[in-house]
Amino acid sequence: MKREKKPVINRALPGNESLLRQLWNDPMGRAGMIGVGLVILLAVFAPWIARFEVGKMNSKARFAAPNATFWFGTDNFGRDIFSRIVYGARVSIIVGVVAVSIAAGFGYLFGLIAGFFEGKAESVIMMVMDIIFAFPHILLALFIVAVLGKSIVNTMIAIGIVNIPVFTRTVRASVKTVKSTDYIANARSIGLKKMAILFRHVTPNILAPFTVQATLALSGAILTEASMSFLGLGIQPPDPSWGSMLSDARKYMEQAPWMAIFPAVFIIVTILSFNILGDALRDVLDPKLKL
Amino acid sequence: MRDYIIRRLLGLIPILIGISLAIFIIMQLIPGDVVSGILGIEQTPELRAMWEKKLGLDKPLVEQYLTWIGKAVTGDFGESFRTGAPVFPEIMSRFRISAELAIMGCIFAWIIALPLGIISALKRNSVIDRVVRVIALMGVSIPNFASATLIILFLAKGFNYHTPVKYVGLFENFGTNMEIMVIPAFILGSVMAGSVMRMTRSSMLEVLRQDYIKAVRAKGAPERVTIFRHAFRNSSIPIITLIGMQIGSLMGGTVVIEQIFSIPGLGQYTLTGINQRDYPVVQGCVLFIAVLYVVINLLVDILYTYIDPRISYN
Amino acid sequence: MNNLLEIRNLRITTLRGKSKVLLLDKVDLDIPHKCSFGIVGESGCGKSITANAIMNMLPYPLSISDGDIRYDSRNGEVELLKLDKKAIRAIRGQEISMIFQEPMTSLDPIFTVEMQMYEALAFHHPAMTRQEMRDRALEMLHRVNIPRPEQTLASYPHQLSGGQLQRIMIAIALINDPRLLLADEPTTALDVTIQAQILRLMNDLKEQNDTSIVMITHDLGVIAETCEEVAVFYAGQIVEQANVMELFHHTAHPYTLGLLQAVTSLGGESRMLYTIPGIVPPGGQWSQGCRFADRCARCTERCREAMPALTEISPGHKCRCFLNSEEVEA
Amino acid sequence: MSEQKRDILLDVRHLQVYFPIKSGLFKKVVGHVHAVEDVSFTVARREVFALVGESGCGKSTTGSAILRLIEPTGGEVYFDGENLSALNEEQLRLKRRDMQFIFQNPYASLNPRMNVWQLLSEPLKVHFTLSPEELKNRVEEMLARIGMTPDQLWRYPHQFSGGQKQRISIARALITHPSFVVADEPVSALDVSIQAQILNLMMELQQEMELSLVFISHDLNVVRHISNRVGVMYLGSLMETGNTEEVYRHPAHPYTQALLSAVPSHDPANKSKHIVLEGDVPNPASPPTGCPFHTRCAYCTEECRQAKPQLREIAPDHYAACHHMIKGD
Repeated sequence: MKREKKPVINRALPGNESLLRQLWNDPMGRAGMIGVGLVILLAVFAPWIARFEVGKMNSKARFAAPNATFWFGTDNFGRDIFSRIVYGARVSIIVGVVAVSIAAGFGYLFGLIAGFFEGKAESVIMMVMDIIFAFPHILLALFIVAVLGKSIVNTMIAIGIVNIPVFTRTVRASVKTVKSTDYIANARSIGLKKMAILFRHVTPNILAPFTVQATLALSGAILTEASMSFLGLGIQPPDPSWGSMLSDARKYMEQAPWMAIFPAVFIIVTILSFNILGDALRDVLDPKLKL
Repeated sequence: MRDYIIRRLLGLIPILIGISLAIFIIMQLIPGDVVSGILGIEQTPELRAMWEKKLGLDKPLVEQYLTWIGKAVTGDFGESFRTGAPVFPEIMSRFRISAELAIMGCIFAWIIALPLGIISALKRNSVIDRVVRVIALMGVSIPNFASATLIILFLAKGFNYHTPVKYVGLFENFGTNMEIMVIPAFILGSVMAGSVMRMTRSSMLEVLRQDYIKAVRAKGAPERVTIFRHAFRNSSIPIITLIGMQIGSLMGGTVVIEQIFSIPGLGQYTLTGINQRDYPVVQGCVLFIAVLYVVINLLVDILYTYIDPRISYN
Repeated sequence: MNNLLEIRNLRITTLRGKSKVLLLDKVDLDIPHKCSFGIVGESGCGKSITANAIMNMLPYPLSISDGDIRYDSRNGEVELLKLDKKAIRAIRGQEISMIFQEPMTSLDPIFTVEMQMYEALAFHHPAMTRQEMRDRALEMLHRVNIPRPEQTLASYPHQLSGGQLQRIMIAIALINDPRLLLADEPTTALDVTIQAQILRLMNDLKEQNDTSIVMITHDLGVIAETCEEVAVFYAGQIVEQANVMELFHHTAHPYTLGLLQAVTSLGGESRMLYTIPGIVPPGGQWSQGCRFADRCARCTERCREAMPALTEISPGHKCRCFLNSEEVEA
Repeated sequence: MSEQKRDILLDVRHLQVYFPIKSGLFKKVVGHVHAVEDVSFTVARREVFALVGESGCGKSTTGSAILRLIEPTGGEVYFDGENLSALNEEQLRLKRRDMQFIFQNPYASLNPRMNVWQLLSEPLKVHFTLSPEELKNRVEEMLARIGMTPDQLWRYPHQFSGGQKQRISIARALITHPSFVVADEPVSALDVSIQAQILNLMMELQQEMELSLVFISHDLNVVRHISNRVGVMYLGSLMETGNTEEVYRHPAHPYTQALLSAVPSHDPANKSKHIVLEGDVPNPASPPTGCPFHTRCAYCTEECRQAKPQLREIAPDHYAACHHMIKGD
């Protein structure tokens, strides 16, 4: 009987260097890397890239259309939109990264416990995850912020909490798949200790779906933050956020459309880039899924 | 089959208890306390004691929870702090509006996504496929509020068109109601459309590779039969699962969309509640939406058993 | 047309990245009427894709780059590769049927056996009534020795065993009395006692009908048990073709000999098994000379430089090897 | 060889493996799959014992249960006089140095994220304290033994062909110099021309390293070639066991007779006369009473339906579990 089973989860990629190269060679992967790279550059070098102090108002230059001084124009307080967008990138990335780290950290731990040790712990963990999952993302995040109070820290915590279940599920499912593979049975038959199996054999093999999930969750977290800020329940003024900039713009849509267009474009491009990168990463890490 | 449904219904109970507990626990985290929130600067010890008694805050936590949940099952979600009106009837009347929006959104999403997803899978790596994949990616990547703002801007600048501000019910004036709802519903559906398109494509591709599809073709089946009777039906299970899960984000999306388009639905009610710290409203809306999500997903699970005979057999 | 099926110069390519890779290289094959014809070879030799090409059902990204396939249908001779979609569908399941390696996955899991059998009839006889279809389906289940046919009709595939499912697949394949049955590794996924059942069934059905069978397998034992004529595939080519007796008793090609020795030495005296060194060169890595050269004990300089042609070395026995004929592939 | 003279290394006594079937909301156990039902046999030093049977007969489960990769439900396994069933997890883990397992599917049994060096050095690091030098020597020595070169040490499994992967699996199992190995269908995932290469390697290594081998296979030709003794399994039970040549020449159990006759002959002039069994193997979740084979047996009598026959010696080193014992050729 010749039934060749394909190896589960991934075919190994020796080293990360070749992973990046593979991503770069894929047109979508390259587009995603460039997009994400640019946003990260904006975030990291915001103080050097921004042309004006971020909160600086200028009553003489209210509603200035894009020009040589104010590249993206100014808003109702005469603040430079370009500078606010640059700092907004910083806020988006920080909120995204912190929230996803919270989610990924807890999700990884819970998923590993549920998948590897099974039994009662698994039942309890998965029940809690199902409960969290029953609340729409944005609604639960809003609810948490409404109760804890509006602040950047609470926004990050809220987005982090709502993203825990998806990581738990991903990690648990991957651990279970890996656990049932022959190479784990093989590791047991060699006489490896349980912990050695967990860290040397299971963990490296679930990194691929985990990384993909993290990339996609980053785009989701940035989106949630922007939505919350748009509704006035996320990042609070005077901190710049793309979501709240867009919300402010709605009142002046007719006279200053640039107030809406630039933040909208940056939100869309950022989320799109992360999604494209996530897709490309999945294709590279898991050729089986590439259809 | 009946056993399966009963089993699933029983399985629902711990989840529902968990949901209500989660909401109750989060409510306990409110900094300061509810009463000072209501009374503001007018508080006197007498008024305070009166409100605490009225809200049952003088009782132990367990009793507070049981009282709340006991009332909730009978449809008593308490009264709004701001208006004093009972919350549950308000939720129900506003839910009708949100449901209309959500259903229209779903219909838009399916009409666009299912055919495009199928075509994309059948013609994979063609120009059509690439275009569809880009559209789908845009769908999942463009936030509701961004596309809504841009569309409003575009309509205003380009056509000097403004969506009606005052909401008119479906049965009051069908035409006006549609005029109000079409654009929001379309935007609401676009995220779902994107993910359903992607899922349809990948699920169809997976099924099209199966041996039984080859066997159906070998029997001399017309493509129409192969694709719809066999391939699409088999690939519909992950698609339906996704749709069930998307109901949650759809309800979340109404919060944003209703705010932008001034539609007095459940989402707007929730948001107003949150902004005004009107806790019975928030608590009631969140509980209602979470339960709704769980119930819809139960229906989805039951739907599976009609599609796939293997499922009810465990 | 003397034969039921004539394949000429068939080439099949696949896409690897953006480049085309040859998988089947200029294959000529004649399947006579009322014949059981064996195609044997290891995985990747091109035997299965040949069958799929006959049905015009090559999966993406495989495609036919050259060649033609003529078939002697009930309504006269047709060129299978030139038929439009509608015409080829009329051939599939009615003139030419196919059964597959994995019976467990070859039936649609969400429909009953009944529906899947009726379907095979309805595609070609839309006027048939339900009762007629039921009678025919039951008759076929009887013929393939399914116990309790009525109950089986109402079953879903997951309720049946692999052996039963393969019988049902055979019943479906033969339900319209096709003239050619393509059997792609029909017993590979089955246990040896179930394999014996299925092979006996196929032999019996062949006696009863005028159907020609093309048996595609990697197992020389299955060939010896069921076939009259055999073609041996290696790396996308036919390397030897003969009557089954001739092939087993007067083996000419070193590869065929190797395959036979590998299995027969299993029962033999020597504790060491006969082995063919190395591995089958995959598509895209074929040399210009004989493709078996690197693994052949009797390889010469010439074998590496030129490709031997498939030539007749005795009546009805063709071989592609310089040991038997000096002829070079054009 | 009679029982007294054999130097027994492995003694399996009444091994039993049941898998619970869970159902319902509270995952209540509603029944058991009787995967292995009261299996006993012995394996001597330097002996190759084959377990043969069709899919689902419990041969692989038996193989895993011997090494406690699956926990047996009942029975004992004595390895070199020591009761493996009584060992705790840590004692068992250390014992694994001396008893290893080779898996069926080389595509799945090698961790895709480890290179050959990691794969081969890991078992040594677990069980020995070696200097880097010794480690390197042992790995390279093993690598040469399986016909591979040191420049392949840094490659990953996906860069090898199926046959090469199985060589690596074998090396990983044998590098600690175990005295006993269970090989579960080690060649059935491979192409015909590669199978012979791997079988040759296994036989050479078995001789050189004086291994005891439990060889699990569904391929009757392969089993005849490689094993000294054989056990034929059906529906979780051992139907017949003994010296391989003896069992193949004079199969006593009707199932063994049918099984052996079902193998296609490799000579079209001399087609085998099959005893074709009717029907399918019963469901191991509800095995039949009496003899497990009675539902398909041509010689079935009332006795067979009632009582389960035990293995009896019918010739020197030849045992069969049948009430009738038709002596066949």
